[in-house]
Amino acid sequence: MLKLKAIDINYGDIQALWEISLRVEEGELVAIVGSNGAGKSTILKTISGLIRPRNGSVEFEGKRIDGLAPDRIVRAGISMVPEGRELFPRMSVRENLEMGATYIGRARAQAARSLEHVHELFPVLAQRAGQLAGTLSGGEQQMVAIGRALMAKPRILIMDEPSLGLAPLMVEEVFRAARTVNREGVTVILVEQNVRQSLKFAHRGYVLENGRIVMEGTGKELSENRHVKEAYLGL
Amino acid sequence: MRKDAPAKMTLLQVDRLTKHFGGLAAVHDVSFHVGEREIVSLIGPNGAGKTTIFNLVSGVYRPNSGDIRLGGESIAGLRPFDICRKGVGRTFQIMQPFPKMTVLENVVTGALFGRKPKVSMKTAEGEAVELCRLVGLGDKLKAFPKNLTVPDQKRIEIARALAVRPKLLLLDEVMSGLTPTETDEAIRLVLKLRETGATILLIEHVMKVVMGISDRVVVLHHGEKISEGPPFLVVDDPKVIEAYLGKMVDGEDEPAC
Amino acid sequence: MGSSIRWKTTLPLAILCAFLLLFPKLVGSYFLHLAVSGILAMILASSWDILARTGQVSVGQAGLFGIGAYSSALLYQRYALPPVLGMLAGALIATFVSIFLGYLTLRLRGIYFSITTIAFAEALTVIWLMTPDITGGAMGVSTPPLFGGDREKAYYLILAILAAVVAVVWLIEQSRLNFAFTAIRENEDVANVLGINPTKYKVLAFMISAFFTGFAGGFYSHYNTYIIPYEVFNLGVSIACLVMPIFGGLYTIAGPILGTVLIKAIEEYLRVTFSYGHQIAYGLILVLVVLFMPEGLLGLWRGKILPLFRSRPGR
Amino acid sequence: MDWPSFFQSIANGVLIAGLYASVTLGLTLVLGVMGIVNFAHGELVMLGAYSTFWLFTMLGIDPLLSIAITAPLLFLVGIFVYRFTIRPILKDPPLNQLLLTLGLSIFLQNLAMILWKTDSRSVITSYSGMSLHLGMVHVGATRLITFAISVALTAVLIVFLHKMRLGKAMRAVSENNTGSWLVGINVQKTYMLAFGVACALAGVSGSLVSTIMYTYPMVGFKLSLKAFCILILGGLGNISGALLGSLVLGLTESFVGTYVPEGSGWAEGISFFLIIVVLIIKPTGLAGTRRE
Amino acid sequence: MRGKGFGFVLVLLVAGYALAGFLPGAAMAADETIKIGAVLPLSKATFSQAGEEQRRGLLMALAEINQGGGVLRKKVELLIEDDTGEPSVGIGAAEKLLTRDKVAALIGGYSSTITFAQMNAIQRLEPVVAWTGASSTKVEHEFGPKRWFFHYHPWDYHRQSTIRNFLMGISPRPKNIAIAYEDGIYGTTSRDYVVKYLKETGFNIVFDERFKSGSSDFTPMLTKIKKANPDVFYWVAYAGDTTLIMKQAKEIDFNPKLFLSVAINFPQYKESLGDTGNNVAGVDVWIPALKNPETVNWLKKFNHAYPGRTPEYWAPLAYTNMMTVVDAIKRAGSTDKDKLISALEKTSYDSPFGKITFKKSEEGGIHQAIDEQIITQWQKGSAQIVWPPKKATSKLIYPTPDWKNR
Repeated sequence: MLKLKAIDINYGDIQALWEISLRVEEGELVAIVGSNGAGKSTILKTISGLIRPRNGSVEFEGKRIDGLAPDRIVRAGISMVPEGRELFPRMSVRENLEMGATYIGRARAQAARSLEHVHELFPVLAQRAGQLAGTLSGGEQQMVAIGRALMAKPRILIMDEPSLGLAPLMVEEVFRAARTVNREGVTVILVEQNVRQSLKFAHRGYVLENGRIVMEGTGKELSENRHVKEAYLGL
Repeated sequence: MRKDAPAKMTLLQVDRLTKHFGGLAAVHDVSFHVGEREIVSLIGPNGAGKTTIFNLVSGVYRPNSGDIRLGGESIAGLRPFDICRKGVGRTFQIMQPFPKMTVLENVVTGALFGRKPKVSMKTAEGEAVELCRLVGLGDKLKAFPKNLTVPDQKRIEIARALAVRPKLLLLDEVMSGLTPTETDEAIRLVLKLRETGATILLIEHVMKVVMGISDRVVVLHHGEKISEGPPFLVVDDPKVIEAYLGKMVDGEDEPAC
Repeated sequence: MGSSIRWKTTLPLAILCAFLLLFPKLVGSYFLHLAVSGILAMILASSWDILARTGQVSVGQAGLFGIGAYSSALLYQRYALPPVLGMLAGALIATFVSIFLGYLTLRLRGIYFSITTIAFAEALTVIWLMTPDITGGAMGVSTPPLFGGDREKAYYLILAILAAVVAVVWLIEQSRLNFAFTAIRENEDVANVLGINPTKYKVLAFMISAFFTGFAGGFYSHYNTYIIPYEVFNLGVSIACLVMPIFGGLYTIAGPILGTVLIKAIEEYLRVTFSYGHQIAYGLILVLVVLFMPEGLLGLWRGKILPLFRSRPGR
Repeated sequence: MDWPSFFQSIANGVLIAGLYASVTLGLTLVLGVMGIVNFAHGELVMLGAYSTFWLFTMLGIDPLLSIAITAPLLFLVGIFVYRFTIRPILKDPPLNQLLLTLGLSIFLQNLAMILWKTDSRSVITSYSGMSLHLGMVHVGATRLITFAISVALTAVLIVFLHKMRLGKAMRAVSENNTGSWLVGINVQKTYMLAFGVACALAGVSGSLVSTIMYTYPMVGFKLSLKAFCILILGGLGNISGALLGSLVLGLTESFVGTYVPEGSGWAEGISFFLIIVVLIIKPTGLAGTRRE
Repeated sequence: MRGKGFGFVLVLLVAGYALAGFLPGAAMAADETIKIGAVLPLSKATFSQAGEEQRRGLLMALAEINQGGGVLRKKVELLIEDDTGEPSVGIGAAEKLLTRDKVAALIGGYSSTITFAQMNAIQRLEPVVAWTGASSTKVEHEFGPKRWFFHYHPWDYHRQSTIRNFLMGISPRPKNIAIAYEDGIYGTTSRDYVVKYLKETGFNIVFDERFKSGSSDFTPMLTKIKKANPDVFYWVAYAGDTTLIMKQAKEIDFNPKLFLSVAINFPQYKESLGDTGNNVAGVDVWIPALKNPETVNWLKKFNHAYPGRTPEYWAPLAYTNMMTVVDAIKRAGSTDKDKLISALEKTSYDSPFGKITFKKSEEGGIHQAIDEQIITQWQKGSAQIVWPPKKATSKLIYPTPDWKNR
């Protein structure tokens, strides 16, 4: 469904990604793990169009999407829950969610139903509907970010470190949501530092080190791999 | 490893430090100390408050409560340039060399202003050249930062921080984004610095580094200190494992949906 | 910051100095007058540039210029203070005002600093017009011609001031101040952590800039013999102060001077050929420089033109 | 207490605030959405005023009706200006933006001087000079219309920003650039349209300027200096703050003009004093936060 | 961080000044013509309208002179320089004309500040200066007594004494006067004299304040004046301010017995104000409605040269300026400085302003051409002269009817 072929990314003169190739099949939940600065977020930003690759291509359902502006990619069906959430702090929760559907033609028609669905997924957002997004707690903001992405009716949902800085209970909630969404048929790509949890949920995973993919396998294989443990705990 | 080294004079003492942004506590009630010529690592997941502590120690932020003492003297709430002159040098997580200055000029800037008594231009330049050699930039004195690689830019940061002749050196993720060879070089550099008498507090994500060079490790999570001690003890602390790897869910059951 | 002076720099410099010193003997009073007003503008441009080195873009230099002009003229009128001493007094008073203004605007960064400086100059105009008993008001202040109208003396005086400005800029470039100014301009927070007290250096730059701007103002009032608030506090003065260095090349010795020479030439040409709205050139230059040559003429010279004459690669 | 002149002063202040608000609206929009203080905004107002004047003089189109032509015209001018001057410097440091827009301002001022000389031009319509007598207060018809239009514009702009898809996109862009891209907003296009809308607003205030004041090449610059003051009073980039700030400035000017000895001379300088005082007390402007 | 641009600067410095100096004037022919130099403000906002009008007058005179064969069997060449409204540019322009172009006489002029600076700078040359503009007495005090300085425009106090004499002649005589003036040099000087004159003659000043030219709103000031309830409201302002003041006076229903201003016969007055502008009186130097034969004759020539244009007084003033200078050259038989000055002193020329001779003026001037001004009033859309009685074309409407009753 989604294919990255030999992607190279440069920041100025510095190369951040080296020949990244990966694929995501329909209905999968794929995790990308790796240490800080390994280049995980960069991959996601490349997929969503926020960064343009220097070499290589991104194909979505057989069509090249690298080089498109991010808004076009969202319309094509790839939504992203960015690191740091990137909400609209002075808009209400409801407005933030609605914004997710406003600019996507096919999602706009179903906005009301999508909103209900998001409220089912995160009941707390229904209670907070009128509150300004900037005043929410971190966990609630993360829910809004996920909800906003879902409002666009994506085929692929990309989540960049959704558990970052959240309290344990919230982390669980976020993962549960990712799982639910995936079961409902949305393909999910997940980048996490919370290695154990994400690999446990993932169908497949990739391990990234210093801008290169060093390992690929099912979630179970990876979570039991010795090298992974070493990389993250220095054991 | 110096786990059994005798207790040394305390250089930096952080006492019940708290910093709020808006309603959020970025750092909450954190205390720790760094002894002279010690290497202490500050670790923890993203957003744990490590860089905030650096900003508090170097005076970029003022603490809401708590105290910071350097060699027994309180420096909490002083302005950054005063703290610098009292002997705290630092690097930045996102490298910030002065873009319109050459490598040498970047380093000279630190030597010129960062200490008391002031040194002459000539002395400053001489020392800066030395420092550039020390960090491995000896042949790139006239280059501009934008034309350098990441490791070299980090070297500028380190040399510039060293140029203020710090008693305490704060290194913020100087190893991240380096290749293994570069990381090894960087580790050698930090150890060399310690030999010259520096005390180092570092923020690091590359565990290999943390384990390899730290005398002690302070672990932060959600702005609070959750563990402290020699590296090999800290990694076995269940709280640390949970913070890093996520909560262990009992058994292999799937979590309730 | 190489400090060795090579003959390549020294020789043209020596020719230039000789040329400037002999200039009054070579030309008539009309050219001498053009030279005097040109040099005056160079002083304003260079002293604006000194302030800009700390990252503060002033659009209110006219305020300091006017204070210098008025202090000097009023001191002459009330206490018969000799003009040259008056200029010095004007410079000192402008410096004093700049300390005050510098501390007040310290927390303002970027564009808000600029807007405040505009407001400062405009507010001064209003104050001046509304307090005629102290300031002479709209009627302005007049003084007898400088040195009894001896233009050569006036020329050498203004040339000496320019030399002083250039010397000060040169000294700044050779000293630790250059590092402090540049560091503050490029990243104030990092500079602060490296032990640089931004307040101190920003105010210092403001003071140096104000001193020479005020001196130029004092010279202007005695040279032109008559000043009114609408003229010396005019926004046009402030804009001229900044267009010239930006055109020539910021943060250099030669840039502001070069910019002034060219703009004055363009202006004089447009004045004779194109009488209405010749200041359109200022606007165009600003827009084009920002869009296409952010380092000004000197940048263009170093980056594009000089390499054409160098066969050897590198350097 | 001399009540008639007291109430007249209030009316005077409120009415002129209408003009100020109309000039400030576009400036606020550009600052809010793009984070740029557009020094050339006043010159766009001036172009609007000249366009109104010429439409009236040559084709006899009523100044208020000509808003329908002037606003779209200035919208196009705005798109043009954006495309060739603003877009290349969107990511530049704020000082480059200052210098560029200041350059544009000087350029347009002098262009107007070359094209139309410095004569002050004014239009007379059937209703100019007409005034309503409300109790003790006389209210000029054109000034009342101007005020009404400004309040209506503010209201329309607020509704536009909160209810319309494009308006919401502008708010979204102003709050979070990346977030906007990720919900499918073309940020570049939104910037362009926001700048265009701001210029159209400048066109409207230009029409108002030409009716209740008069038109000359410097008219926009003088008004834009006041608009900066209002911007700072009302919170930078805050639409309803712009209206509030205008009222504060208008009323202060009016009361100083009427009640302070030599007040007419001080009144025009009040905006400058306010800028200095407010920025020094609170560098982020009175009612709000500054965007970085 | 440092540049090596000295060589570059050197080249450009020399080239720049060479260019600036040699472009204009370098190609001038030698002694084939008689040169006259004029300095006018052509590119400063508030000044240029008068500057342009002067240029029209000068060019008209030039064409007439050269069509008539020039003077002393040579063509007259007129060199016009723009002072851009800046004193230092004005000094440069005057110096250039005198020292490089070697003109026989310096004419034109407008702003008092620039004139003051120019005269100070060039007085060592003792040129022949026949100056139209600069009405500030500061100029008269300093340069009026000079042998080489001839002045055409009435001084400030001429305008204000005209006002006084006019007001004294109205019956019933008004008592309370409100005065508002723009805060520049123009408004301020006018105000100082008028206040002095009116107080001397027993008028009661009920309001006396300055305002900033270009203000966006005059209603606060007018509200205050309305409260003071004057018989006559007199203001000194530029065209734009006057337009706004009248519109807003009507809006707030301010009804003095007379609106009186200065120089209200600018070209856009009628189209800017329409009916609102009726009944406003103003002091002026000259208007086209004057009925003397010279004016009628001159207007014909002006309409021929600039069809469809209504001249302001600067045009005939500059025309007179040029004609009298050429006339003096003709009578002197040479451009020799002393002969020319003596000839100018004996000038007697029939101009649109009446007979021009150079007389002493009150504050030290020895060569003053025009001292008496006229009072005009807009009546039913056209400007009429209402004072002095011997030039009057219509009777003053006083008191002015209320806005409601018009």
